[in-house]
Amino acid sequence: MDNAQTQKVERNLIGLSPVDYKGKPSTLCPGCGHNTIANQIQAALFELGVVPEMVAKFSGIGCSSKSPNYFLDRSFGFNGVHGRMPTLATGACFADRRIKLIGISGDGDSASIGMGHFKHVIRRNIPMVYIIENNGVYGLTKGQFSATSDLGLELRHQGKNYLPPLDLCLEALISGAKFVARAFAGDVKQMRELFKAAFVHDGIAVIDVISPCVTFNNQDQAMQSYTWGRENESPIQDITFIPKAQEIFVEDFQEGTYREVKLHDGSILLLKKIDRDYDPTSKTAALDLLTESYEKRYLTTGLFYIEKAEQSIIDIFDLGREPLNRLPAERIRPDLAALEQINAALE
Amino acid sequence: MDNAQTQKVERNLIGLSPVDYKGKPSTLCPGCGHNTIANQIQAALFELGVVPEMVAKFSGIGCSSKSPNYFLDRSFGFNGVHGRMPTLATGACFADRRIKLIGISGDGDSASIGMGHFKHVIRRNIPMVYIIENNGVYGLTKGQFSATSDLGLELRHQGKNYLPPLDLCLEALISGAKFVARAFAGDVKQMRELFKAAFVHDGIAVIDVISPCVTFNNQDQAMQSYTWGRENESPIQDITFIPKAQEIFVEDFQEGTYREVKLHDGSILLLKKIDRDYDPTSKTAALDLLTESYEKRYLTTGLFYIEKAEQSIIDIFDLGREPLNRLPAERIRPDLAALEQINAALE
Amino acid sequence: MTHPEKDELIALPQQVNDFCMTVCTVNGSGSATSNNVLYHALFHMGIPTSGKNIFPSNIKGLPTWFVIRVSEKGYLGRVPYDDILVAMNPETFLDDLTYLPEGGVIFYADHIRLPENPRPDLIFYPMPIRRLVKEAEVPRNLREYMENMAYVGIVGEVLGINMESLLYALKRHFGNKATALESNLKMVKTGYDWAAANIVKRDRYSVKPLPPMKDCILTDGNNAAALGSLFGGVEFCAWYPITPASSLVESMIEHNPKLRKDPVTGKNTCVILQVEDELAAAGCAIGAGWAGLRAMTATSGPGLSLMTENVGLAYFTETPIVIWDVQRVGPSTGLPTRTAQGDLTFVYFLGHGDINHIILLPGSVNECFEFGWKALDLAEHYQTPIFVLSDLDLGMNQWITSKFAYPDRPIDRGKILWEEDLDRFGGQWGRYKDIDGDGIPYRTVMGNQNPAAAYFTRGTGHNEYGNYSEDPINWANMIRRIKKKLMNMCEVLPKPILRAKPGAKIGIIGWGSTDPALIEAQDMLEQAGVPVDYLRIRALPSCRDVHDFIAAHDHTYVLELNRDGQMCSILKLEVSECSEKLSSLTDIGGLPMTALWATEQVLAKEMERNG
Amino acid sequence: MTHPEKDELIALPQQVNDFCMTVCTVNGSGSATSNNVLYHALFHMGIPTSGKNIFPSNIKGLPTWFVIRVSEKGYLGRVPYDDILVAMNPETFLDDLTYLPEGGVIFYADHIRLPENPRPDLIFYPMPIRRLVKEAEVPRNLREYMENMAYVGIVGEVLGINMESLLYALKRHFGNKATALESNLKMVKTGYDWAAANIVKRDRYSVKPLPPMKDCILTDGNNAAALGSLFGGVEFCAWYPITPASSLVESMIEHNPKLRKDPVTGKNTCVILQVEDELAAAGCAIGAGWAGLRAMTATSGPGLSLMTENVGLAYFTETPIVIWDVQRVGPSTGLPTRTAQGDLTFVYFLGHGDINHIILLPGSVNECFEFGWKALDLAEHYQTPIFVLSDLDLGMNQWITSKFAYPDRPIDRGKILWEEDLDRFGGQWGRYKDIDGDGIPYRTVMGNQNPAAAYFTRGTGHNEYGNYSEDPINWANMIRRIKKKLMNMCEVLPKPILRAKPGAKIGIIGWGSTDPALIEAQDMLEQAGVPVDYLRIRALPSCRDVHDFIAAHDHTYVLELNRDGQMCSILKLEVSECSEKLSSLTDIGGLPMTALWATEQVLAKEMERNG
Ligand SMILES: Cc1ncc(C[n+]2csc(CCOP(=O)(O)OP(=O)(O)O)c2C)c(N)n1
Ligand SMILES: Cc1ncc(C[n+]2csc(CCOP(=O)(O)OP(=O)(O)O)c2C)c(N)n1
Ligand code: SF4
Ligand code: SF4
Ligand SMILES: [Mg+2]
Ligand SMILES: [Mg+2]
Repeated sequence: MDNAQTQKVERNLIGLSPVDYKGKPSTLCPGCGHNTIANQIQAALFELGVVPEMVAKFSGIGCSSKSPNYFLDRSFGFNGVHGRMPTLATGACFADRRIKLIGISGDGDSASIGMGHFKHVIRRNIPMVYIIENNGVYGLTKGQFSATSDLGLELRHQGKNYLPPLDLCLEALISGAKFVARAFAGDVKQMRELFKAAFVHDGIAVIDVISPCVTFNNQDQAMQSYTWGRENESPIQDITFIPKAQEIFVEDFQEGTYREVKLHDGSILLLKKIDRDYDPTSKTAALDLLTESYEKRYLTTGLFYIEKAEQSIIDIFDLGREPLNRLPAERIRPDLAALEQINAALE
Repeated sequence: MDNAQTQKVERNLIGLSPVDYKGKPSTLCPGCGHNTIANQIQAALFELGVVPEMVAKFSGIGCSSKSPNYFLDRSFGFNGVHGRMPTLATGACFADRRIKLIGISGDGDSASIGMGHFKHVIRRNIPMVYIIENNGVYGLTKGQFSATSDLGLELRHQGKNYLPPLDLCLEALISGAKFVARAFAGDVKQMRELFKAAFVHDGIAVIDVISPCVTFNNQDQAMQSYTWGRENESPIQDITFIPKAQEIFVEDFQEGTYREVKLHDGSILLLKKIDRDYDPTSKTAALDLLTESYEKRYLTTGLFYIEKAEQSIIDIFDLGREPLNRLPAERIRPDLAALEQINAALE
Repeated sequence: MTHPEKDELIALPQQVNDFCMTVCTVNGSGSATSNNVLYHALFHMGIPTSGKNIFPSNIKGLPTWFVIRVSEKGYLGRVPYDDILVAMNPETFLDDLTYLPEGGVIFYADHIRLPENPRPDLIFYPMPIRRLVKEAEVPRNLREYMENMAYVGIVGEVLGINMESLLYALKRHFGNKATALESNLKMVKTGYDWAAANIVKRDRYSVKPLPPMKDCILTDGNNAAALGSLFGGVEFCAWYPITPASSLVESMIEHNPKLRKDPVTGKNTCVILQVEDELAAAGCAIGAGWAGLRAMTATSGPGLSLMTENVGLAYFTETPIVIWDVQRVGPSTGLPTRTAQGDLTFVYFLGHGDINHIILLPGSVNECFEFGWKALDLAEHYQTPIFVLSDLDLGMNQWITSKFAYPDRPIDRGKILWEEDLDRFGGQWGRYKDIDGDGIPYRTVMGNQNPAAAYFTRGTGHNEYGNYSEDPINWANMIRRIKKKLMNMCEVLPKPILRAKPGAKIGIIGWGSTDPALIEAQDMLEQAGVPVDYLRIRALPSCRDVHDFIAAHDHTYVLELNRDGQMCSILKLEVSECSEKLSSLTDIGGLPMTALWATEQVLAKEMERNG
Repeated sequence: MTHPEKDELIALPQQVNDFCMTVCTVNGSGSATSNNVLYHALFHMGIPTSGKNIFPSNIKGLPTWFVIRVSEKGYLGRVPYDDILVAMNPETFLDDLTYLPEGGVIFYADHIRLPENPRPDLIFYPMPIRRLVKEAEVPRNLREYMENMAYVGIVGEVLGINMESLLYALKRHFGNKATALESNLKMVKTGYDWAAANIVKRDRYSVKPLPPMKDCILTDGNNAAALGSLFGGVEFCAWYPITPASSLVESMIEHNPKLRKDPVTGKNTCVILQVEDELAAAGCAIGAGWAGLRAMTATSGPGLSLMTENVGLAYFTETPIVIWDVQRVGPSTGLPTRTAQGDLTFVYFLGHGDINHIILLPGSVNECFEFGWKALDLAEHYQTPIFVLSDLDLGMNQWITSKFAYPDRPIDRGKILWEEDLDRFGGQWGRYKDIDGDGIPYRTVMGNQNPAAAYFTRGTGHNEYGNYSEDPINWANMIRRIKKKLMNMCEVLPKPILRAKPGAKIGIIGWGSTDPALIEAQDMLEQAGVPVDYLRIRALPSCRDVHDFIAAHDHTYVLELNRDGQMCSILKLEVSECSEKLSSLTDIGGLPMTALWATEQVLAKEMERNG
């Protein structure tokens, strides 16, 4: 299968070129997985034809959290403090509901200091794409263990890790995430398709991207290294994102080998079975798969779970369609009569 | 079945009477589930014949977190700040490895502000009994929603809860807890047996106790009310704790209806099947059961999961058997020769 | 039990509309309603009254006191004694008695055992509470509650509170819940009638109606702050429950649906979100403030401590947020249900690195309303966190205050640029450029579609365009500009209020909820021959007026409810050339200040100072 | 490219053992090793030297500077210019050139393009780095790294650094890694030989060996603090990584296995635990300190902000913990890899409610060691959090310091009671009773089996027995006693160090890592005819000596690396009667202080003051 969006084109649907999606030059280490992710976010948004001004970026602290600076220079960005990215996004999401939020975090940022917020932003189903650039290490502080570091991993200055890793996809699933996926920086096509799907998903979409830290945690045996990933990756599907306008045309379509998932905006995610048939709308299936891959130590990737939420938090608060941050003063200050009523009631 | 420990006796194995396990008079509301829990902790420890001085109590802030004051007056206790109880216990556990730690927390304390620590104390497998007195509400601050409040719950001053609850047993399981159970304050026998098992378990034992707040969240339809609990409780086993010294004598023993779980110190947990056979050593079984009961909205209780850990964190740090906090000065200050070596290396 | 002879006592002068009464109950028993009814009835009679609830950090079953002060002169601070006791709690009875002066009065539920030898200088009125309730055939589950309504009737009758005013107060409380109103009214009447028939008044305390208090309302500071914020156009509030700040946000939740529907679309215009902790509350407010919503949070000491890192982020990224700190007694969890002014130095220096903050200090319920909307304006105008320090006494107790005044100026959104505004700047705009020379840069917010609008906000070093910079000179310029921006503010903030006395050479300075005590103390001092001028500071950093006040007086005492004399310390910094003219007087026990304490302290110090 | 004529320059005097050299590279290129080799070689030659790494908050590829100052007189502060540049980074080359004075020297990798018209007053030495590396047949993946070793040889030769000292330094670095030593040595030699053969020395800078520095060692403050803590018997350290504090704990991790095996059992006696965040780090340390372990944590500004609530808990429960704050530039994330003294007022007032803290202020690497163990003693003795404020400059840079001295007193565990001790108290013991009148209560810890030992610790109001109390008088007594306990400490804390000059009427005060700059400034001021006495404060609250110093001088300048003059503010509070004698001089750009800046500032202010 080979469809138009994956080909290099000069201009997208809305007439923008890939440069319009670029950020500042990266200052991360050459080869860092985080750079690949930044590139694929650009590619995905370019291919989707999203207006950069309609996106806002949020991050915490870490090499990973720097990366929003390296894509979408035309989007607003807020690089906050360590672990609190979800809270910034939560507050901002009510300001202009048309804006799509992307949060970038690291494994230290989300699985350690930010664990509580990670859980609760999911529980609130804040409409955003939540990407964890998971390298199993603290990059920016020069190579300490994170909560996703492999058991038994050895790092300079730190010794040996004696604690089992947390699986952030499981964590997301348990807390109610309705879009849970994992990608691997060594597999860009899948990553990009997942990003596109996440982007049109209506609610929080959590993507745990294994993103090797070439400087501190890329030994061949390390679970988050390129080598280990390449050798142990086991994608559950071959994923193709089909924008809503487009006809589905699948060359080697065979009965039973594909699943179609209809996304919120009408686009379709075409999931081609790889080893076994996998139903991404079953939470139990996802739990079982992830528990198994955790215990047997292989790297499952793909879309683990997807479900449509009944209502977004913005609906729950019953906000108008106009951006709240643009309402003129007279629509946010009650009138004198209202105050007089209040006063009267307190007399 | 009816065995000795559940009968009221005046003196236990070590010659203490129930009063020796008492705390200060409770200042919680009469009928509060937390009082029941405090009573059952006393009962369990009395029956186990634990020396009160060999226990230490930890808690955060909340009505629940006050309860350690209401049992075991002869044990050290530390009532810290909101949500950080696990950290106090973590630091303290290295001081005297002979002491058994009990942590008491609330749903606000553990599922909201303390979520990160809850996850990480489990991941570190700190040897302690971690009891959540879960009433689905903030009691001490007078009735706000917690992260375990039922979807759709209505509370005075707060309106309606529009967020799905978190399941703390699932959360514990996913993060690597090797003893996960749920009890209900309306079912004291089961609670007590679980407490005993948790107490002899070698590593963290998480028990989520549904403990109604009679003042703010005990309407009949509320998931954490006595009425709802009584109507919807579905224990998976009938549990009997058999201390290590004791012969197992089961009157109505029938092939296939019992499971025996051998605990760390040689005691045995006898699990009588109720509806279906349930294997508490299978993580997948636990995940499936909890996911199902969450989705179908009934209250499963019992021992969901138990597994022996390979080593405790104290073994990992290779501490001696003598309490670290009693080592005399000369064993914790390196000698002059050591300093001279250091100086020489830096010359 | 023997009562002292009637005529022994009659010698003391009558006290009309001037006494303090404390109702001693246990919490969770429903006494709050009864006490409020008594209190509102007095207010309805036009008598200046204050009501303070002194309650435990617990839900049910522990001692609680409700203190009503009645003062025709309008002195509404706490007094350290009780003229009248309404004793419903046997546990504290003996101790409660010790607060009564000679001639004091005790209404007590007659199931409470009196001491063996009761003080002969006191007047005891037994109340057959349980019998009255039984006779009234109250359902069993309401009995404890109704016992409280019974004393309302009895005490009301003996003191001379109009039945009409009691009815008014009951109506105000029960609104349109007709059956509740009826049964409560019945119980009050039963007590009233019983007292009229059975109690021979032997004491000297009573009330008389006064002309209605014009333009006054009765409410608590947290409700006022909530309303002030809603009228200030707050669009986002994230919070985490904590005493004594919870009721501020809960009042917002209550009023929000009515007050804040968009008149055009009928949709909501204010989001109130309970989040997982205070780190999140601050973080969410910052996210919202950054994205162009008028954003706030409310908390108390422990929560504030948790917001520290985020406050630094807001300060340095120049993101507007308002933080209400309704103070309670610290350090640590401290006394969660007691009042203090103990967070001032902490807030002043809150955050690692070089930092400085604006702090508003409301001293009345009315100011809670006013500073509610003003804080939002200031935050957006100056693009910085604005702190408002209230306290438990001000926030949770009922106060008489003048009617809320409608904001006298339009909402100030500060230097926000929208699409068309940016064009005006012709590409010259930089997020942190000081274009106007006032230190305040222009900002754009998320959603602005102008391709020049977006910038990358960060808590790390950044240059005028928001780009990352480790350049030393840039750093110094950036944080010096921020300081300048905020120092420029002093004169714009609410000015201190001066209450002068002729011939005063001595000054006293106070802030916040101690105002009534200090007003009274000032009068007491004058009577004691030590006239003092009283300045109430309403914002920090302090303005020129404060400096001038201190400079103009021989000596100035700073009185406050904390251990360390926190305002005094700050003044020693800000007005350091007058350091030696400042003395600190502090009281820290969790209760509101009393005029007596303040007076005695100043007099003692003056004696010392004058040799 | 034209070089200026040789004899034009020869006019400037020779500068032997007195210059500043900056090596400009990119980070992650391995230049740290080369720079340390150069630096250690100089140390080995007996020449007083300081080495400062000025690096970006990033892992690889951004500009980094390593500044080596050589000063026979022992002035080791930063200087604001470079006599010698070793230019390896084309990106910053032009800018770097601007820091050179007349006669300055540039060693540059010859693939860097010189400016069109290079300044004629500079001396340029091209270095054929890439060619040398290629000829040395270095494996491709090591080339970038080896380029750095090449300049070590070249620069070493031209400056007159002994090959023997270079060898020593290489050995010190590579220890017993023989192949690494060999290949690096080879590269250094290649450079050395090439320089000897090809460079005609035209500049005036050189080094000459001096007698070995007796009893001196070379290390960084974080390593010293780690060792000091381990020799102080620390038993528990919880931490969360953060620059510039990480290497403190990482040094502990390195030394712990060797130093802290129980001599009796061979088991570990110190637990170092990386936890999920700083809230946990503080919480764990408190749990451990409470349970009777000597406990600590180390962090920097953002982490400290997150510890705020827990610090209040430790303060009020009187739990001993030590908190190292290795300061970096704030507010907020600020400049994570730059130095500052900006957390002082924050720490002083850290925590809501009334609170006061003890702060130790090491000013040298040696003091980092000393305060490492002393802080643990103080914490346990006074049962309170002890803060030690170091900074990035002190903590992460290499300094020459005197050898670490073995603690001169036994470990002080404070008033801990074990089973048998309690019996002595005959039931009179209460956790918070002030038995000795010094404000310090006795404590028991978890595990004590005496039935009277246990108590319930809480951050809420408690009485002398640890029981819950909301009593106002109890509260006031409790927190006043805590304050008394800590105020008693002032005179026990490390005393300030006075460096006097004859005839000085002016004082200067400094603290922490600015010591070398201020020592030099003091000498410069003397030469400029303004002798000043210099007092370095080593702890807060300040003791009588500080008061006396300020009182004894006409005027005192407080010089520090922050915006707000934080030490000066605190002195204005603590020595408020002398407020007007204090002036604040501040520098805040993230770089260490220079003597030149300090001197100019004081001179300017003195001019102002005198007319
Ligand atoms: C409160 C706080 N604590 C610690 C730090 C130091 N810090 C910076 S980045 C980081 C960890 C980053 O790890 P991760 O999130 O996995 O990102 P990575 O660099 O690996 O991409 C830490 C601990 C900080 N900036 N703030
Ligand atoms: C930092 C902080 N935030 C808020 C509070 C106020 N507070 C006290 S108890 C509590 C919630 C308690 O709820 P939960 O843990 O469920 O205990 P419960 O009272 O229901 O047993 C809160 C928010 C606090 N003490 N500290
Ligand atoms: S240190 Fe690791 S995570 Fe950071 S930029 Fe380099 S490779 Fe990436
Ligand atoms: S308020 Fe609720 S949780 Fe608290 S003591 Fe009362 S019943 Fe228990
Ligand atoms: Mg990482
Ligand atoms: Mg609860």
